[in-house]
Amino acid sequence: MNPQLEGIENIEGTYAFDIRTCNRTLNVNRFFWNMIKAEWRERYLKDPEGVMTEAGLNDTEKDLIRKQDWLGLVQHGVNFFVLEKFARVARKSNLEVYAIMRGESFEDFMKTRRVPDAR
Amino acid sequence: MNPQLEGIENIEGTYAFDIRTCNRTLNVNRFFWNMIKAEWRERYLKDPEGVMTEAGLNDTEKDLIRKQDWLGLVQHGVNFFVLEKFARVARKSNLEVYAIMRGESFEDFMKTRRVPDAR
Amino acid sequence: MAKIIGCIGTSHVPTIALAYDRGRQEDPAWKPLFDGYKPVAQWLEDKKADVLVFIYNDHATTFFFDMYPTFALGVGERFPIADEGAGLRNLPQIKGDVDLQAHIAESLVNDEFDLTIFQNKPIDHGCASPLPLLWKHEPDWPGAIVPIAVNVLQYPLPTPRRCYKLGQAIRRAVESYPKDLNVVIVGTGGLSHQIHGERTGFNNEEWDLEFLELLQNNPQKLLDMTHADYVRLGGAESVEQIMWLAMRGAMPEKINKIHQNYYLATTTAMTVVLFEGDEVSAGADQATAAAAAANA
Amino acid sequence: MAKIIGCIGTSHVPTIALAYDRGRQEDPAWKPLFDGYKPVAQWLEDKKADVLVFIYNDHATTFFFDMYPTFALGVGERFPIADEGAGLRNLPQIKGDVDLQAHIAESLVNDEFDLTIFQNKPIDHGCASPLPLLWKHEPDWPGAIVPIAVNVLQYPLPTPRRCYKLGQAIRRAVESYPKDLNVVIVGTGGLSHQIHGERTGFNNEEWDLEFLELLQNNPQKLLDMTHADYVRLGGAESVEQIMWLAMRGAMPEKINKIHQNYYLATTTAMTVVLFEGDEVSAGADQATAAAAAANA
Ligand SMILES: [Fe+3]
Ligand SMILES: [Fe+3]
Repeated sequence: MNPQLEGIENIEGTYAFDIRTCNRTLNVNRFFWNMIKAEWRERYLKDPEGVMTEAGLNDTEKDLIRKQDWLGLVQHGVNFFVLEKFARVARKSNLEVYAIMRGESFEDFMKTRRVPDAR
Repeated sequence: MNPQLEGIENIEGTYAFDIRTCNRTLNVNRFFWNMIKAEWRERYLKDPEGVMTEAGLNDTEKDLIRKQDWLGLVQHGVNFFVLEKFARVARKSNLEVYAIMRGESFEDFMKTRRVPDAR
Repeated sequence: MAKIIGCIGTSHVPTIALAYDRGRQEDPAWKPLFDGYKPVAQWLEDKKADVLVFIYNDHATTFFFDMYPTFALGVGERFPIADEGAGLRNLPQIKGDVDLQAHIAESLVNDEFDLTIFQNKPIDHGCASPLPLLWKHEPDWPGAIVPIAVNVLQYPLPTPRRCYKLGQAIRRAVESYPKDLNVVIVGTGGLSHQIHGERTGFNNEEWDLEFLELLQNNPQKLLDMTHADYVRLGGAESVEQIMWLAMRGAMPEKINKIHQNYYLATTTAMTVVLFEGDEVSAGADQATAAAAAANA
Repeated sequence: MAKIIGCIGTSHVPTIALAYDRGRQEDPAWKPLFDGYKPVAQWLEDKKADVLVFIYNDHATTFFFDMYPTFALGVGERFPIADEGAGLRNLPQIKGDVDLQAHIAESLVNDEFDLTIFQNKPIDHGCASPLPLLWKHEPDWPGAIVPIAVNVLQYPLPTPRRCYKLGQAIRRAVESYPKDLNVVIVGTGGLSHQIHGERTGFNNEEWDLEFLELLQNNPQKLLDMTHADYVRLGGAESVEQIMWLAMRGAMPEKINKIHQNYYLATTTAMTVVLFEGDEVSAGADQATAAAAAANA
């Protein structure tokens, strides 16, 4: 146990991304990371199933992606900052993804913000 | 000046490879590094001029490579350990490259070694 | 000799870049953010800042987890700004200074900081998001960047104390550079925010203001906290505030706040703060530093 | 708890791999080399070594200069052995231990070593060249490797003292791992050789033997030397011997030499040496280490 993370398990709704997690989920993290390349984005949009298979994803991972289950992907061990790249390709803003992870509608989520117009 | 390298300029026949050198020669170092990929090696062997151009090499660099001027390449700022990869593609053993850098014939060079048969 | 003339702490959320690129500078929802940077941009221009040492983090753009560095320093005359999934931004390539970057790298490595050196790679919004708010850049940037990327993504992260020590070593590196340059240290990230998991949207303004106060007057207290403490108090991604500690480490013990803007609009407490070293105490600090160096 | 049962210093020249793969074990020119490893391989088998912490350098294979780390630690259950231009070798993939590697990474980073973490990458001859001479590997390797790559290619390199301190931190990391494992530290490289420029072929047997003596009995003297000193005394590429200092740092103050083989055939003084900690002095050392940790 990394002593710098002592007690983090008591913070609800939070998933520390560490080497152990990353080692288990490197493929799916790479799949999302590759979305920074225009060529990969285009290939994915044309043939999502083919590109997911090529990336070595397992069935659980493919299913989470098909459903765009953002929270499920985070819980599976995907780093948010590669997921964010996928959000661009899926044409979701970060704020929309945040609302989904909280299980709220976008408008309800924005009402909880101080400046709901800052989009 | 890196204090760890103080006095190195007085050691003859030695070329410290540092960040400054590397920044100047990154392209040509990458050209040689790419020789660890079978596909790059094959493409180079089929079309050396095309691959050198694709790698962004300048005329000086191309000429040093055409002549297999090992010492000239080191003096230009190529790291020996990427050059070594090119030696494999050029079908030269390290010992042969060493002899050339010393300006000796291979047999003369091997005579200077304690176990000339260790090849 | 090069000298550090001040430091800037700034958020780096991609939202800033997005609003900037869309020209939202006068939009009522965004104006408080952009206006908050104007005094800092003016100060940089007035003080003729030549170099920004940018302590930022990569967000898995330049680097992927197949090779993730704790501290990485970029060397190059130019760095493209990265496409992070939404295409390229209309900005000039970031400008570097190879001789200065190499000097700082040599100084830090000899000072026992185990850098990764990167070259010829595009740079992430951690640096590129606040940069155009700090420096005018038409047709080109007025000075050079020394990009220093810190791992705040994949645990183990460098400890808060290690980041502070990095800042102290950056000061030694800058002050041993023989050219006359005005250098500003920029620490990026935060303040409070969490953008993953069910706790997404967490903020803590009280802690943010306490952090800013401690940063100026009692940074040692911030060094004793664990990463989990930062996550608890400011949200998971606020742990990146350890980069502000690196900035702080490069400054003298006493610093004066010149400007601060805190704007919590949606999910990140967007903040910019500018400090200068206290002129009176600076002499004493330098004597202490010299004594420490002599003993090392 | 895991414990360090000894350390091995070994050359890692690709020549060894080449001769090995060509089956030159009985060739008169090569037999003295291969025979020199037999007692070490036997010792590893007798002592039931579970893990080799391999302090080696990449030779611009796994890493290119667009991103070159000072210290990089590999995490993975398996690592392929790299093709360095001559094709693949007929060896099983190197075996890892993710939990142990992650623990050591966490311990080192929290101990202020600024690692780069690498995953899922092929490994260079710096590790793979001596490995099959140390461990039988049919059908598979008998234990796991913790690969720790050190930059000895692109200046600035970590200082000799920093490498030694890395070794000390590796000891703390290993000894805080809760599983009972027998761990051996392997430092690779050297001894004297130069393989670039007109000075190619330089050797210095006198210095090599002095280095081995100092390494055992007075390593502090080796820490005060600069990289330029190593280059002058042992040839440019012998500077990689700083990795032996990391190995040495992981051992107690007093160590006993169990075996040594020195074979300078053509251009590199190929050497293998095996040390164990001195049983009598080990207790005192541990007390010192505990006191140092308490004060830190
Ligand atoms: Fe961030
Ligand atoms: Fe080597």
